[in-house]
Amino acid sequence: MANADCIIIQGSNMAEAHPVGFQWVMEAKSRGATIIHVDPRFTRTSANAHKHIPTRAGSDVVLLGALINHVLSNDLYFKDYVLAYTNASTIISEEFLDTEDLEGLFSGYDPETGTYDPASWAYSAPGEDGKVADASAFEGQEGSHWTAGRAGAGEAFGSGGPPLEHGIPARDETLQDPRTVLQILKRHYSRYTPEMVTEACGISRADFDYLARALVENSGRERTTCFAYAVGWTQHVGGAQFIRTAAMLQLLMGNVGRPGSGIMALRGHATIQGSTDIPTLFNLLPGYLPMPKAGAHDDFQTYADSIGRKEQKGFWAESRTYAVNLLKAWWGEHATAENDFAFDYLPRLDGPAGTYQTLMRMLDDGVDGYFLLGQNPAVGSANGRMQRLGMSHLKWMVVRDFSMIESATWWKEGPEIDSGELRTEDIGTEMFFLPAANHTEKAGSFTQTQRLVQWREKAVDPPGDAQSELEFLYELGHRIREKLRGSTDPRDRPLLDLTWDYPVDEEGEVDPEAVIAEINGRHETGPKVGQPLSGYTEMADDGSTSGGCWIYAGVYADGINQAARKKPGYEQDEFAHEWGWAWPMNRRILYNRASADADGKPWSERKKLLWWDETAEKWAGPDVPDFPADKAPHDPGDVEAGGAKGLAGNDAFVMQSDGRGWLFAPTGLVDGPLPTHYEPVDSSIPNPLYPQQANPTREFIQDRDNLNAPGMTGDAREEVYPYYFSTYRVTEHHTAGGMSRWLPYLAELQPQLFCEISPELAAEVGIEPYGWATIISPRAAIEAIALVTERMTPLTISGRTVHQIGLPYHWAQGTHAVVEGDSVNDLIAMNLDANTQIQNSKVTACAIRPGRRPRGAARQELVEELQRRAGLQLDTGDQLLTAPDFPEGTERQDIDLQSGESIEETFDLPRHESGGEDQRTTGTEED
Amino acid sequence: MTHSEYDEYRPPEPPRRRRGGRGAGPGGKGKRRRDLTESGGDGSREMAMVEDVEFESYYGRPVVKAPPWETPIGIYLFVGGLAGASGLLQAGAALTGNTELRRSARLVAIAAVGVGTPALVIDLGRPERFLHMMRVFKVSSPMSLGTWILSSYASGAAMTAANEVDRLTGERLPFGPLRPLLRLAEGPSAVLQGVMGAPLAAYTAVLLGDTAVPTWNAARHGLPFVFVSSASLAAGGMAMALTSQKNAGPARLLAAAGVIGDIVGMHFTKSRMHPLESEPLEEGTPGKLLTWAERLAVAGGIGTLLARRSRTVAVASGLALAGASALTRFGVLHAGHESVKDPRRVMIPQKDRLEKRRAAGITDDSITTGW
Amino acid sequence: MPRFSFLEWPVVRQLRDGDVLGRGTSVTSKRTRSITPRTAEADHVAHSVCPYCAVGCGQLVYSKDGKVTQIEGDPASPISRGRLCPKGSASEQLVNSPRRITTVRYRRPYGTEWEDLNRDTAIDMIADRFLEARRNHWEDVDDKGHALRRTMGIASLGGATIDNEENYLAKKLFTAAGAIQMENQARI
Amino acid sequence: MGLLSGPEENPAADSGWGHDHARKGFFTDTSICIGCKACEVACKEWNRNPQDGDLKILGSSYDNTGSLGANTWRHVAFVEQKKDRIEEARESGRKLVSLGMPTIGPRSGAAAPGGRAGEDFTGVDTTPPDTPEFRWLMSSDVCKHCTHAGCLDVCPTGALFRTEFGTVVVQSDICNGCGTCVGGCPFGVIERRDDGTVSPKEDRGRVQQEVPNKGTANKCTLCYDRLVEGEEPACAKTCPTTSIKFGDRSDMVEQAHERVAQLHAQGMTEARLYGANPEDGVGGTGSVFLLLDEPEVYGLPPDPQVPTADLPHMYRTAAVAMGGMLVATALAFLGGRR
Repeated sequence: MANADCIIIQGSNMAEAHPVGFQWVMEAKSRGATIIHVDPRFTRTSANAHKHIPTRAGSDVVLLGALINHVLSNDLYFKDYVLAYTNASTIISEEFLDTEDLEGLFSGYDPETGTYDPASWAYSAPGEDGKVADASAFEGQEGSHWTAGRAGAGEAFGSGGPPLEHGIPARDETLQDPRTVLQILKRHYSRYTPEMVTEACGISRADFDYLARALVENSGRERTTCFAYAVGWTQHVGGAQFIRTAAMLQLLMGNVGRPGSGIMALRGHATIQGSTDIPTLFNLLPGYLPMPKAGAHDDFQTYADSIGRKEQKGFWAESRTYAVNLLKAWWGEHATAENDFAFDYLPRLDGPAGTYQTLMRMLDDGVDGYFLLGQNPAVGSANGRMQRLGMSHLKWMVVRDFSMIESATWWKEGPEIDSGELRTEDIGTEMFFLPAANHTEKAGSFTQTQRLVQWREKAVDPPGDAQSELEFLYELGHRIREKLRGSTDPRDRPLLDLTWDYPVDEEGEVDPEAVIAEINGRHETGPKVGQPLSGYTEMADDGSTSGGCWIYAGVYADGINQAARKKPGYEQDEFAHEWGWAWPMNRRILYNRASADADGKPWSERKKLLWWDETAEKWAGPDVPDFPADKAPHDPGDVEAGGAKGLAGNDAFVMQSDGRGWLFAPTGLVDGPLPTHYEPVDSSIPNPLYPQQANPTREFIQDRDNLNAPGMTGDAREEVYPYYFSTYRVTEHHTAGGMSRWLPYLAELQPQLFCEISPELAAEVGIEPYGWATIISPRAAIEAIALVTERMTPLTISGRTVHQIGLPYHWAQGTHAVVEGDSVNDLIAMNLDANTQIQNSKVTACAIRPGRRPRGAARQELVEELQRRAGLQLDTGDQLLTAPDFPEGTERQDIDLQSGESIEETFDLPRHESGGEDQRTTGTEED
Repeated sequence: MTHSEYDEYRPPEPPRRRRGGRGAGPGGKGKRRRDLTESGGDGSREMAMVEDVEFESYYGRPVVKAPPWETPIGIYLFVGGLAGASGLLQAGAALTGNTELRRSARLVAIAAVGVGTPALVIDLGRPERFLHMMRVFKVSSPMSLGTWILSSYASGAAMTAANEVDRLTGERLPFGPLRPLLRLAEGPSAVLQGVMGAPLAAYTAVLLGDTAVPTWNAARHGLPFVFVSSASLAAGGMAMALTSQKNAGPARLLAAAGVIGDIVGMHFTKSRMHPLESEPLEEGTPGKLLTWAERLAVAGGIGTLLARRSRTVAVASGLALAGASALTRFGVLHAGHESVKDPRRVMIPQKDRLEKRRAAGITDDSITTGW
Repeated sequence: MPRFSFLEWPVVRQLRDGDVLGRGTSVTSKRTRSITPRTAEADHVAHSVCPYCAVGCGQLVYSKDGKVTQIEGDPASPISRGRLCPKGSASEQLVNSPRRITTVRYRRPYGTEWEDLNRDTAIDMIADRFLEARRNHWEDVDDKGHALRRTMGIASLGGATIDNEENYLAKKLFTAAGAIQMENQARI
Repeated sequence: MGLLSGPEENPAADSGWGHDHARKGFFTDTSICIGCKACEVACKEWNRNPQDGDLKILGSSYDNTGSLGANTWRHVAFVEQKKDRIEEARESGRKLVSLGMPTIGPRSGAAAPGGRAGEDFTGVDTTPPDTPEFRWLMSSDVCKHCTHAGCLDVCPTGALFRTEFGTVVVQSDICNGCGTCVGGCPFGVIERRDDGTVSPKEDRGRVQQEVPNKGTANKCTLCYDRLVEGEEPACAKTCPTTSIKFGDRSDMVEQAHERVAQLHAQGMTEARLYGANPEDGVGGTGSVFLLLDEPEVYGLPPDPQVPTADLPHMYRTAAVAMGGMLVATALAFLGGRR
């Protein structure tokens, strides 16, 4: 980042959330880079930027789309780069219809299920004018149960998206064909004008021009611009598309794969990257292999082909190999070619099983036991009240943490005990609190946000009963296997056949190096038997090698823990390849082939990174090439061979099946191939761009305790929830507070929950500076100290004043931490992004009033009083389709938006029905 | 909370002398009054209740801190002065052969030292370390000098008082063979006590003046006069009260001189101060204390003129004078504490003097520089 | 109390040292003269990584007699160059906090208080309950007859704060047991 | 001879250390402070200082520790300002520049101030930037480690001393808590540590942190116990953006002059230095600051004078007063005999 000439920070408060990472921004600034912060609030990041541009939360696609429109319509994009490395020239099927044609929807929408069939978004095949490139590419998805189930589709297909049959679709290098991606883009974003930005985001023309000028002037051969985002983009319905818009813009400007370029995702937990690479996520297996789906992936080959076919371009072609190695690592000698490497041992999904679906199942008494491994959902998850109520339905719960977090004490001192909704004596949940070892008390690796795996040495032994997860999980697995020993039940085979013999030291602690060695993989047979793999290219698909996570292959190359390398940074170049190990293959900049032009020459001397060395016939440069090292720039690629061999010399985006950066995503996203602006779910502002108000594929969990504000469907005369709040974190605390509210040195720095409001809003509702304010959403009411500050700016959106409220979410009610406060996430509804299953916590409608909230039962009564006034129904805000002239959805046109008609049947999600209310011991009383 | 109790006594804020043109601080600074009595731990970090300020400060918070000197130090300031002037009185009496006055002065002195020294120790954060005061002899530290002054004075006072008490009790104290030595030391001890008397009375003024506490620091030009006068009137008053009219003449005169010096000195002191610095001496609790100190001093002073005739009047005016001295000390002490609470009292006089120097062409001595 | 030595009396040293004003060398105490940093007294220094956010700043963990005495930034880290944010700087408190719980706590169903429990027993009880929950909510096939081979009776949340190796074992064990409901902060 | 005021090149030399040691100091560049407060925490961690205050929002933007004190030795100030105030700051800074450099120049010989202004700034856009609508100043304050330290000079026990690094440090094993130093400091830095400032919620059975050095005066030691082994102070080491720099004081002052010249060249005339002038009321500070507004905005005194500077004069006044007292006594006896 220090190499960037312009850094646009949007959807992130980097200086506050990642102060040490921000040093690189400050360094770039001191080297002359322009820093721009686009955010609803003026934060510590804004304070150090050249310019802060206040915007409306949730309107990011309008702004970024307008920038795309600006660079396209004024020919300001990096044409050589775009032609060489993106799919701009690719021709799309003539069956494709854009939002321009369909009032804000794309072709393929099924109003019954609220989902898209992406078949019409496909590439055109060469010669076959206007026909879908290869219909069979979508076999196994089209119309399948799985597609309808819409589970975490974005990540279900790994990082390359689902496969395309061939890497060479029809193209028009002149970019003139109206069906080329570039022309589609031009049309799609033609409505995204600077005027529209003013209208929808509240950003003035002057500010937009400043931003556009900074971006354009700092892109191209000589200069690069970098984007940084964080949960300010992901935690939206449609959040994945926010990021894609920025990615597309960066591709158009040639800012991917080059020094000081790219989109920097700033993540909030020590190894949140690692925990997706080696996922504790329902829909993924290690290395972004999807969990198999019932019906769709009943045999191994179908499963492997659905990820990447042998014949396709790029590294996903070897997906079967990666899966074989994983299965070998897990089931060792029991995984053989004959039994498809024990593929059948894997459980199958039939729909999303994320934390919010699990919660609804808990409330239905469908879950017995719950493990919390260093997470505090009673505070950190949306709709905290439902989270705690869900816990009261469990038979048992295991909390592993350092201190008595609120998810461990909810049965004794949670807000529901206060309000009388729950009584400790009536709660049957058996609680185990197991003290955890912390980061100094165990060795192991974290993967940080730039994919760098870093090993930690152990400093001391854990105190008392505290132990590492490694030791606990190993011990648990060991005992479970002991208890099942001799079982003949086939369902117990996967447990009994599991490789679970890790070396243990005299204190019962598992050697973590043995685990990372298994993740790295080794030769199982052959002359190198027992030797660690040096990289994933060494993996075989015949069972002669094993490896727990293919992208991590090489981390234990030569039997050396590469992640533990600690050669000081000041003794190395800026890539510091000998500090830790980055996946894949210790590469520090992904897609770095794009740092050179089509001929393999650097775009400029200033931004040199990788180049083709004619004499050595190799790619040279300070970073490890993210490309076959000896493939010449003009190599056409062996299309028939597929895989890495299939890549052409300029297919810089080696994970994509056409080798190109995707401006248009023919597959992989469930809510459209091009990012489109939709209003937040409970926004009462009409979508200024399309009749379609909100994202038509969003997921909503319908429950009496998860009501939505009416948004556009409400009574315009009395807006009960007229303001919008965003949640966020501050430097002084960490997430739900489990690692910060207990520490006096951090607690004293931000001792109380506060809300940030503009002086205008304070005057409007009568809140005193540093006095108390009560914030009420359709789910909960909380109190906070009001920081009345000019840092919050009221915006004029579509002719009306929009007030935004800032709420950090680190506090919770309890008596064990040093400081306490109400839990902000109690306010938030579970509305999920269909691509990622991440909830929206950045825009929520609310009311605010001066003074403290009521105590005891009166607290919930206040919430319900506002619900009544707003006339909330179970399905309020649940209306997916609002485009009146959507041709395929005519049968839904005449739905009365106020009627509250349930469209529950359009979902096949496991959901908590309203009728289940009275079965719960703890349900909210209906009046 | 300490500061709300001060607040109760605080009179409505008078109109401020404002620096024109200074815009009010934006976003929660300066002008706004905040009721944050809950916050703040110890006295010095509390939120000052600064109303209607039109100058820049950091949320109206104090800029300098006052030493944590509470009631025991107030007592010490009083009895230290009393002892100091009594030291001179006993020396004079000894020289002039005024045995009764000598005895009264010595007994007052030893009583004062007996009260003052423990008061000093009690006020330490770590009283068990009071001997650390004797580790060094620092001329730059009035407290260090004062320690040495007090200890020399106290040793002299102890010897002279021991002799007096011994004589008073008819040599019944168990001194045994040491008695001749005691008598032998009486003369030099009286001289020591006399020599240390004036420094003991005066050093506390330097001690207060040598701080960054605005009111004390600004009072440094006159405070020594106030303190020696206050000491004189107190010692004179006490001696006058304890001595028969015929022998109390010098005490009465000293007291009367003290009263004049005290009143003149205080007015002189204030005249050299910035109005914002002298305000605490006139307003609020310290202002009240000082007003009453002056009234008592005047009453006591008039009393001394009549005290030759009546022992009752002598005793009453003696007590009034002692009371005046005590009130003066507490008044000055608290005025200092009061003056640090409001950052204006630090900032504005400093800005004024900086401006004045700049206007006079001295531009090279500012802590803030543009280069 | 150290015995009083006249020559070491600072008043005398003021004259001996030429530090007449008693400002420097003459007034130092024995403790001051022998002061050393805590980090120099550590018997072990571990190279570690900050446990808070995903920037991955390097930390040096100093310990003495099996207790962490200081945690500082690791200047060798090319990521952080020795710097830490307030949370990273406070991580010694995370280790040594008196509020940290270091024994197993157990609350029986309908109980009103925490109780003590032996760790071994606790893990055994959890293993029993794991198997029971797995059985209770086992699903062999879906309604169309496709194999599911899974249990919905057990869920797990968390992973972004624990090690890669630990995530790996968790995913491995849960998947083998058929427990699919795993999530972590990546989606929160 | 130890001076009580005026320029002084090496205060350590005056304190028996000789001339072998370079004076150490901080340069806190508030123009790159991100207000993360890592310095506050790192300082407390290293020094084991107790938590401060009573865990309530203080009503000063994001600042909830309030000020420097016995327990908080680094304190980050937060100031929110609107356009009119920014323009005033820019104007007052411009005036400062126009006041010009002292005719004599600093006698310390540390840095040739302004000499850096002649540096090559070609390629740097020197047009004054538009005044932003709003700004949020952050600044980490610390003990100034004055050339003429009031706290040190008034200390009666020798607990406060000048180190070989020219810094001012309290020896907590010596201090008896007399509190004189508290009043001696013109910046309100040093403070006596009470018991009352810690953990107000103990009534709820919370675990108390142990409070070291109760009842003694406390302030920044510039990590004397780290400096002796060549380590840098905890705050400077942790500072993510190098807003806090540590080094030889002469280098710090030089960097400060360079930086302010650089900012002026960018049109940011609001930038100014605090404590870099050896002619000021404390003889220059060991901790030099670059500020973006007048010092009082940050809670710093605009014209601090070390009280001991005037001590000789005060002694003279006291001598006159004592003389008067002697004369009065003598006259009283003369008159009283009549």
